[in-house]
Amino acid sequence: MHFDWPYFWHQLLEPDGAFLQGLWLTILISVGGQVIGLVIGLPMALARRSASVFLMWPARFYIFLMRGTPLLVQIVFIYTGLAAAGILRFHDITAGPFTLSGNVQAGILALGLNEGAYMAEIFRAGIDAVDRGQTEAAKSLGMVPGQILRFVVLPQALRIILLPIGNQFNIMLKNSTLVSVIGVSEMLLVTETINSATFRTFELYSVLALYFLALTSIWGGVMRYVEWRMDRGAVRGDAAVIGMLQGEHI
Amino acid sequence: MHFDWPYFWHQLLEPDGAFLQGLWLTILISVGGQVIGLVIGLPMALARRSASVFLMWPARFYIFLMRGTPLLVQIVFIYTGLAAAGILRFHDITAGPFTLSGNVQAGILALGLNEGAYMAEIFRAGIDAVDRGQTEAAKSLGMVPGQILRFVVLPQALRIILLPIGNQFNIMLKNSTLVSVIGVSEMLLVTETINSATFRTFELYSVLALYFLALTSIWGGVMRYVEWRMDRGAVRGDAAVIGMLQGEHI
Amino acid sequence: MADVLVQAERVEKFFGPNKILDGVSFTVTRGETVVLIGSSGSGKTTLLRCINHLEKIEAGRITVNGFLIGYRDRRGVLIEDRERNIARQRRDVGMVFQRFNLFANLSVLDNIILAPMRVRGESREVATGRAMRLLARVGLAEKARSFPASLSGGQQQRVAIARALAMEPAVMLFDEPTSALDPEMVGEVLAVMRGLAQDGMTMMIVTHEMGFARQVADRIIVMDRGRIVEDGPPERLFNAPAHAKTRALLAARH
Amino acid sequence: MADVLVQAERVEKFFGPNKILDGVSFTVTRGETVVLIGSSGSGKTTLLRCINHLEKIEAGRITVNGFLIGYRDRRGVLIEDRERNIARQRRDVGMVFQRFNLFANLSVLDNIILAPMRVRGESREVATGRAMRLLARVGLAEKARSFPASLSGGQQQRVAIARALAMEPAVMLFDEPTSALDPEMVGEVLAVMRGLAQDGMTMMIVTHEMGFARQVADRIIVMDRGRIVEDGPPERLFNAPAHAKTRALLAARH
Amino acid sequence: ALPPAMAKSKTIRFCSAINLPPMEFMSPQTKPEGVDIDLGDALAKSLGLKAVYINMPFAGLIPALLADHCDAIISQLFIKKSRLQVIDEIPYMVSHEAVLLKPGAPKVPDLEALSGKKVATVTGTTATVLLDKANVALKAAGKPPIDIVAFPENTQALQQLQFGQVAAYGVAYETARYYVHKVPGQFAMGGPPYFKIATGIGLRKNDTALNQALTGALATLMKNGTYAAIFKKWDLGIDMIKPEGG
Ligand SMILES: Nc1ncnc2c1ncn2[C@@H]1O[C@H](COP(=O)(O)OP(=O)(O)OP(=O)(O)O)[C@@H](O)[C@H]1O
Ligand SMILES: Nc1ncnc2c1ncn2[C@@H]1O[C@H](COP(=O)(O)OP(=O)(O)OP(=O)(O)O)[C@@H](O)[C@H]1O
Ligand SMILES: [Mg+2]
Ligand SMILES: [Mg+2]
Repeated sequence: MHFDWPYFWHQLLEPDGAFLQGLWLTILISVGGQVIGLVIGLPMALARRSASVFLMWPARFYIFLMRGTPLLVQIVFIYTGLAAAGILRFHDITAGPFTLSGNVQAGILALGLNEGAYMAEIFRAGIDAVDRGQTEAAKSLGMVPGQILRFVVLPQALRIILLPIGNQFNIMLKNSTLVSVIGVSEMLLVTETINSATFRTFELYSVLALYFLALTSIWGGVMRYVEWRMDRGAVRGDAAVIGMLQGEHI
Repeated sequence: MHFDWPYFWHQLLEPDGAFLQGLWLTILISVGGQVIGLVIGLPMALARRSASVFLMWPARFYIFLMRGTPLLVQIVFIYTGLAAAGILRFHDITAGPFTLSGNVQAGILALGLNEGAYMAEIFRAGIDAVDRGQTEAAKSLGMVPGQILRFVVLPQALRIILLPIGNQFNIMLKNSTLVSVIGVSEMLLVTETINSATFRTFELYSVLALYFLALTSIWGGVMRYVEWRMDRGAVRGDAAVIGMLQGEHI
Repeated sequence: MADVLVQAERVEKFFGPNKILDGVSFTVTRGETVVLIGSSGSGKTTLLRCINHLEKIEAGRITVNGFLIGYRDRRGVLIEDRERNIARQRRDVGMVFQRFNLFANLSVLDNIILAPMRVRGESREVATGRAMRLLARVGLAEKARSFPASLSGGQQQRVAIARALAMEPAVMLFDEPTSALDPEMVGEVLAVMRGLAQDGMTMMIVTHEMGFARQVADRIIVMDRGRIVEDGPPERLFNAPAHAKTRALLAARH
Repeated sequence: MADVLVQAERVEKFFGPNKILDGVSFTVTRGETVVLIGSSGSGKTTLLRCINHLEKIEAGRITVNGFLIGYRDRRGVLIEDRERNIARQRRDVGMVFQRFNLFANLSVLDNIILAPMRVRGESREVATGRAMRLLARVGLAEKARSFPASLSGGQQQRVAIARALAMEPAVMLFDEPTSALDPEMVGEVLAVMRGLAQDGMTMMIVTHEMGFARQVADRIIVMDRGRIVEDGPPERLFNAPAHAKTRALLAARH
Repeated sequence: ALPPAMAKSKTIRFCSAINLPPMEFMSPQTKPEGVDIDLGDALAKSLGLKAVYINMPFAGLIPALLADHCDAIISQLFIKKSRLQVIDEIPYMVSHEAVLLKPGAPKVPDLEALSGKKVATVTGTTATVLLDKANVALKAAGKPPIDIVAFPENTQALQQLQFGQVAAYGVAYETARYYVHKVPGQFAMGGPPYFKIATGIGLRKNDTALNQALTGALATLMKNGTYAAIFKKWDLGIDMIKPEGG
């Protein structure tokens, strides 16, 4: 085997601008998808838990659909299938100097819609895990369901689901490579492009793997720090931590 | 929007031979990957729990690597990267009338190696979840570690991890679409091929999604049945169920 | 009848096929302290929970302050009211739970001011002022900034009482408020409740503390298998119990 | 000395910085029944676990049947033995745990025959024959095909005793065999143990059942904070305890 | 007259599988380049537009065009009956097919000579169709079929040949020739180019305004020499076509 060490080090330590743009796009897509997932996940979880069949069944169906089909299929379906049927077309969005091209939008949307189903299940589990006594105490004080959710249940559920959400984001980082199939130049597609000119496949993919290891490890470190803060908070009833997680003061 | 219903029904109910071959390949690859994952997962879990650093650290590194990088990257790396470096090339294997082509081998191997890391963590959690008292009782009877594992700990761990493994297989079914990038004609690639001739994208991907929903739902049903049997077994100490799960009589 | 605060008429409650409350009727007058006793599973908790509609009832009616709880009367047929209306009715009924149920995500002070601010629309200043007075009353003024997890059981239960009082309810319901406490903390909670009784708060208390019951109760209601089997002043029940169940309960717990 | 079965010499055991066993020495002669008592945390469980090397020891030595347990003597230095050898040594020592620890995946019969078949290489017929005799002896012959989860605690513990006996150990260790049992099941397990004592089985028993201890013990060993503070026949300890700890223990538990 | 949306945005969006040198490929800086790119730029320029290129797998091109993700396809898209049923194509060159082999492998006079071999292609390309057709003939002759492995993109397919994981690669002649020269000693032509076919710019049917604009612009480029200059630059004179009627 011939391993081109100089080339490997060069790519690793002084990557092309294109590769760095790919890295940036990987992060953008992952964060975007995660945000959409979070935004969809909460109402979907509430709908899924709702007593109304008009909310519960659609939510259930959505979750079933997203979890029952491959993400890769969803990505192609959303970008090409929906457009082919004339349902949804993605056009570039330009805001000042910044352009979000159609396929990037579709990629983020597909990752987000998929993530939404997993988030819904996580939110649901988190809400269910909050002691029923908390809801009953709030009810007995005359609070209405929306208030109970906002001030009592969600802040506590959030604490419970913070780590599962963190793990999902780790998966999201890796799944973001799938949007390469619709031509989004994230790290994988950039690597493939460079490879098609240089054919240093082994070296290039090693570098790509290392960048992903770095991303997922950094995120893992963030998670461990949050976990550690939460453990301390749980023991000491740490106001700052709980405030941080709660995100909002009453 | 124009939806070609006759074409949709035709594809759904009387799919081409090529599509059925794709379905068959999807199942073959998923099962193959899962089997390799199981075969790798158990020793890896034992190595990860081992007191010997020569076993523990390599296992830990393997799990870190596989869980820290995208599956899509792993697939290309194994099929193309390893071949480019001259480390491993995949040639067709023929056994009688049956041929397993190189890229199918690579796909199964990549899915299996990836799955192995997840399986290792599941096995590890399962083994850790078996009450320590069981091991101590076995030790006090003079059993050696291998016997304790085989006759006492593993049968109980298996019960615990059966559902997590089932869920992993569901993920595996969906992940199998990723091997389309190395030219394995599973359902997704067959669909893309048909699409490139007929351009009925929406209809074709709808059919593909339905086939995957069917696969994952059938598997979900199997899981629920096993869960139900196990619940019954746990309550009644059902010899048949435990025997079934144990797989082997002492 | 002007001073009838809580009234239950032939209330029936089922869980599945099981009749848990079986034609329960009673009244509580303003300022009265009523203690509920009965063996485990007799329906005491369920009865309290029906009074602020944490449980639905299948027949009969419950009124607080003259208002029907949980239902609207549509030409003689009771239909369940909307969440928003039920929430309004609940403001009049304070409830203290066996397991405290303080909001784990909020400080002691925030626990107390949450409902006054959000439900009654009070300003933070007004709500905090009352909360601090109530905390002083239950002897926990210095714990305003603490979180529930850092308090003892007895302290938590006293905060829970203050939280309920902050809504200025017409009646307070207590469901075994001391039975989840270590013995050394029972006294501090009972002392707070004794103070409330002296101040003329209307209260319904489920408890196994017979000494306390005898001391503070204006009336004791005895339940057995979902029915009220005896209802009278403590002196009579302790000295001349009419029902075998009463005798058994007072003998065992005393 | 030919009939010394278990011998501990100046055994020391640490968990982290804490000395849990502090120079423990004793001997158990063949056929003797020795009861260990001591307050919670005094090291009784730890001592039993050291005897079949479920715990390492940091100093001293333990022999069973004359064989050093868990270690090999290399020119005066003890180094830990290989798993395989330790496993062989453990065959001589039967152990009964507080929480039974029956193999949850195996039927009662399979629980009993597993080790004889796999460790001693007996045929299924031979192992089953002995297992059925032992089950009859503990009064559970008809439960051979049941699974542990379907048995009461007392039944599980009797199966656990049969399982240990099936390896025909030289000595049986019991760590509070009845303290996880409902009171009505304690008797059936003690009866089995009493039978064993009468048949001349060598036993070391940690228990809080003082009546039983007095009845079956040839000797009682009293532990306090990792040390043996008294060691003698029950008559003397019950009637004239030399150590304050013994007095306290026997008074409290009796 | 340009379609109004295009006149407004001043850009024309081309869908392209930018992974088929020398027709279209990414520079290491991931800038598109190649014959089609030069031509696309020139066409856009003569229409007063800016060209942007949307990269995607070859099989996704026509679906993407139909989905209005782009205005036109410029990606060495052969003009074939099946395609003309769903899109229009403006011919601008001819292409040929080729079989790429490892050096030293026996030449292949026709596709049927690949009987029993494993051959890589790119999904949705004409090579796949031709190989399928050859398989029909082989079946009729009772010979073992060609084992076709379709990859989503060119590099994947090419590298499998390079590593010997396939025996041949069915690809456009232009691309084959590029690699034979670009990576000396790694690849060899299986024979002379076969299957000459007109190649066009793909357009949505009934997009007449754009069709006319591009047809006009192409004629201009042919007249003023730009067209010839581009093909000369990439050394593909054999692929040039004559202006209509000229
Ligand atoms: N959510 C429920 N679903 C079904 N049955 C219930 C439920 N809650 C209570 N019950 C049943 O209703 C009966 C009365 O219960 P309740 O809790 O009111 O008794 P209690 O008098 O408060 O007893 P305790 O002194 O044990 O608290 C019991 O038989 C109980 O099992
Ligand atoms: N695995 C362990 N790690 C650290 N400390 C331990 C461990 N096991 C026991 N200890 C400590 O060793 C001491 C002796 O424990 P041991 O269980 O032997 O006491 P015991 O006499 O059996 O008490 P009990 O009557 O409660 O069973 C205790 O202080 C205990 O906390
Ligand atoms: Mg109750
Ligand atoms: Mg102990």
